[in-house]
Amino acid sequence: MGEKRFVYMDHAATTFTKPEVAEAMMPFLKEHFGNPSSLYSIGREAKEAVESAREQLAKALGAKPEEVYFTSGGTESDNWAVKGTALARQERGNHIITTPIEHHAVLYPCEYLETKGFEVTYLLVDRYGLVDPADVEAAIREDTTLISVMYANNEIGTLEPVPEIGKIAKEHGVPFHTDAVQVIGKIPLDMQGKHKDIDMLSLSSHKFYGPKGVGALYIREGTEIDNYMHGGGQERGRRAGTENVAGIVGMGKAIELATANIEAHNEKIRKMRDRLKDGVLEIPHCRLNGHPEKRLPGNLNFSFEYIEGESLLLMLDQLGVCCSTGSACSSGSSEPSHVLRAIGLPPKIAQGSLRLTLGDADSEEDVDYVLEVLPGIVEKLRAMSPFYKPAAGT
Amino acid sequence: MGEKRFVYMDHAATTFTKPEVAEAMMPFLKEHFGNPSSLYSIGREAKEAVESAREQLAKALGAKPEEVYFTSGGTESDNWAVKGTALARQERGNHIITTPIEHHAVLYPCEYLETKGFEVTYLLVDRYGLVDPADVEAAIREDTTLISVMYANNEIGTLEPVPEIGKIAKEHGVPFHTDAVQVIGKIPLDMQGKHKDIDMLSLSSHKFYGPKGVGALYIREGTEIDNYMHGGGQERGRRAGTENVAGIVGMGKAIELATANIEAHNEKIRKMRDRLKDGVLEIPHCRLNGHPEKRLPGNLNFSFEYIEGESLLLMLDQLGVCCSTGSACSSGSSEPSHVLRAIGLPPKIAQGSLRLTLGDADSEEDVDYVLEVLPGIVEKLRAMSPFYKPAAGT
Amino acid sequence: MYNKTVMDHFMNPRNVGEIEDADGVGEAGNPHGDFMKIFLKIKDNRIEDVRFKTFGCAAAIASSSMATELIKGMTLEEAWDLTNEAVGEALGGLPPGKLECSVVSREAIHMAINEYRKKQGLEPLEEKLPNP
Amino acid sequence: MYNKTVMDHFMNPRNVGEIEDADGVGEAGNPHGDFMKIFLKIKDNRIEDVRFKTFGCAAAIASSSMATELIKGMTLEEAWDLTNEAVGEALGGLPPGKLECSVVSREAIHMAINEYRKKQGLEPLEEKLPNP
Ligand SMILES: Cc1ncc(COP(=O)(O)O)c(C=O)c1O
Ligand SMILES: Cc1ncc(COP(=O)(O)O)c(C=O)c1O
Repeated sequence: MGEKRFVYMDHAATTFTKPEVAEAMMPFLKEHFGNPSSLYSIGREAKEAVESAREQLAKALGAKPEEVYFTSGGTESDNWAVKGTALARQERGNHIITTPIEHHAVLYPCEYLETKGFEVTYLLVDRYGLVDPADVEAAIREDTTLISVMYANNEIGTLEPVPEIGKIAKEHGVPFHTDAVQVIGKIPLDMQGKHKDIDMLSLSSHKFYGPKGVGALYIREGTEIDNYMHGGGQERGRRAGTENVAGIVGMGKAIELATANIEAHNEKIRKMRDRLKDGVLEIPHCRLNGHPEKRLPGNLNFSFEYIEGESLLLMLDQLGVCCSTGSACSSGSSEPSHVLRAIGLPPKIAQGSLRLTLGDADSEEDVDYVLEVLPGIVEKLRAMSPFYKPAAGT
Repeated sequence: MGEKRFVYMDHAATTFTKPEVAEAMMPFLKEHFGNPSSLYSIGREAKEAVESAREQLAKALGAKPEEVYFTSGGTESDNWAVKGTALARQERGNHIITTPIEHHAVLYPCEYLETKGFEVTYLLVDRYGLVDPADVEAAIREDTTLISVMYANNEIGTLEPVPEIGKIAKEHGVPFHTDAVQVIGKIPLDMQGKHKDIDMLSLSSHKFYGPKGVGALYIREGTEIDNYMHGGGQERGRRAGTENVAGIVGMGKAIELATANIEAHNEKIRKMRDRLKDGVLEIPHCRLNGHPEKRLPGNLNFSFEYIEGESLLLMLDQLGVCCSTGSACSSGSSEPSHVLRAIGLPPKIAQGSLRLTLGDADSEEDVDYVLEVLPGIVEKLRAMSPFYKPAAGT
Repeated sequence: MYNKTVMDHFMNPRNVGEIEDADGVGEAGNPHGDFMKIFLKIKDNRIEDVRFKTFGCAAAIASSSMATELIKGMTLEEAWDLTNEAVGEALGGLPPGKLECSVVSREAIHMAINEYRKKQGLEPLEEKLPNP
Repeated sequence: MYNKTVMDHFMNPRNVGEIEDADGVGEAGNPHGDFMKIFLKIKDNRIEDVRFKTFGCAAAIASSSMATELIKGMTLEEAWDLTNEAVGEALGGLPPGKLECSVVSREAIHMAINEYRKKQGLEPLEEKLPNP
């Protein structure tokens, strides 16, 4: 085994902040401290910085700047989209359609609404986590006021047929939200073109090399939605609260960088990812979760039979490899994740899951290193496992 | 007139970030980019940083760390407190008591709840903006589920009798929230002692020399409140969303610095403030708004007859002085502010209001400079005003 | 927010003051609180001189200044036809929502012109209805 | 999250393995998914040797390792009385919510002891009810 390295393969949990992004933020943590609502010079400067970040986001989304609203992250964007729409349209109905593999930032607002008298349909997904657009159509009722289906799953990386679902939603006049937190910089978005049927789209800066604690909700002009954060007149009266100026500026820079050259970037990541995948799959009793092709370029999610994910993760950590088991948010608990359960993995196998998500922190040497250390760790844990019976002759 | 200076007298709108604060944040914008929910090394580091910031806040508030929840700012804290409590206690009643001089981050959630069937009593305030605790008591009904009264008003600086109101709320078993956004570092807080009757307290980092876009809500153990941001398990399952680690660390450092030596600091600010006040009041047809004594140490709010606030502000800006008219959030509009209307200022006089809020950016020389330039600007604007008739002989 | 021309006309407004023996005087206010008073010196149906006083925000003051500059030398009919938009354009544009702050200038000019015409025994000019 | 001792017992667990001719064998699982199998070699009512296999999180593996270390050399009665808390303490503490991951060790030890006693024709020992 070679030298111990630091290998970061958890880009779906969070990403490092690119140096250009941190650089762009600095002035707004220091001398340019004005409140964008203030009329004097340093206030106007801050306001202009916020507005040019809005243009950067709009450009990256193929949207109008007036359709971009800054929030405190993906979670707020999802909460706003789901609860804001449901509550604004309460008089038309109280039925929401979503999937069982959404991030908790969509699922739990739905569950909360259920306690307040709303009804939620959770669509079935296939064993790859795919939603069938025909199921969406079949689930639409007279009183359906919102459809929310994520663009790409954060655990298994499966890409949903979002443009198709949007088309159906539009035909039935139901507002459509998609959680696109995982796809920025991986799928080119065009809200005026291919994605013209998406009414709301959530994103989060720290998933594309921007700072944590800032995100945005795209809201198409004319969408019926209640405000969620009530107060001052910021964001044209739609999202109150003094702007996280430095964070917003950082996110603007980050999205510009992340969307500059999506295809070439994906190609590079996918190449590393596929080599890693092939190498890992040589380990016996190991399977890939999620769709074989329709998946995010950097995502790998494996199940290793006979061992438990947290142990695997911690042993890898001891060797300098950062990765996760299930979604980052729930990795403190060894309950099998709701996503792995929804695709029908038996609990025992779901528990031995390992997510490796590649990104800009990774190199081919990192792939080599993981391929070097992972088989030994799996073997070591299996040797301790009461369930594992090595094949005869080994 | 001397050299043009840069004079910042708008500390109630926002404050500069102290160098030690920006310094403390840097590592978390750079190498320490882990997600606090992640189990591996750099995740645990981030988690520890968040937890030590929580301890810094708890110490500053005289609270337990478990009672401190991080949010995206004062606005979110206020929204959570007001809507979270009202919705959690809906079965007991739907009556809320507040004041007409709250920040919009409290007022607009109340108005939103009114559209959803809640009833809100807005207490009267006197001409200084003071709430009478007896009025609070008289307004409490069987179905009152929340009392929210701010600790200090952001426009006129008036300090409310919050401990007394808390006592009444406690006696009647009604949860009590206070918006303390303006008082951190100016009034020592002790949630186990003098402030033991406050159930929820909002604060915002950028008002005490921390970064923008991060704040906290203190929630006393046992307080009945719905979650507001639903999703991942962060903040012990009470406030979802990947933590703004750098922002939280900055806020921790900022509150530590801001509360280290409150009395001496207030003394220094108050001395500058009083000299400025006396000097400005020598300008004819000028009055001080807010309470003569019960006010924040750095706050001054004047009305200049015959002239309009935005013009005054912009002329001061041209000479390098940053200040505001009414609340920063509404200064784009020359509508008289809701606070100045609530204390009974006639619209014409309310329109000529100027808020100067002193803080750590200011020196005695800055006071000299404002006293040097302000009278001339007032005179210049009055000379253009069709309402102004100079006294005979001038 | 405001461009350089606006800031120049705000900081150094032209034609501020009163004319004791004005031929036409007008005033107008809008619900925002802006208020303008205008004084015209008229000779041969032309505006020979003009002064104003305005209470209001920077946009109101700058528009007053620019409007008075523009009408100086105009015939009364030309001055009557001056629109807010023309004043806004001459100022290089006003921020969204601030164009209405220039309404007072137009109204005050109209009132001053008609006050003058009345004194001359002429019919008052009539407000053109905006195009439907 | 985990302290050094826990990490040491997790990364280098003591007594991993099986004993072919064990005198007592026990196994236990908890709903979390942890599962432990334990093998005892017993002589003169004392645990002479012990081996285990565990499926589970780091806390479960470290507790298995520590529990087997602790019971080695104990009488069966002493081993029976070993509590999770004692294992947790010996590990220098487990994070909140993780103490329950050590429950399987206790249950597997109990089962192995009673399996041995049964083979010896002895009455099984009984679980003490927790103090009310
Ligand atoms: C798909 C998805 N949605 C929402 C979120 C929540 O975003 P944030 O952490 O910025 O609140 C995440 C990340 O944790 C995510 O992966
Ligand atoms: C009294 C008061 N409450 C709430 C807020 C809102 O805080 P934030 O700007 O952090 O959302 C402010 C500041 O604007 C304030 O002064």
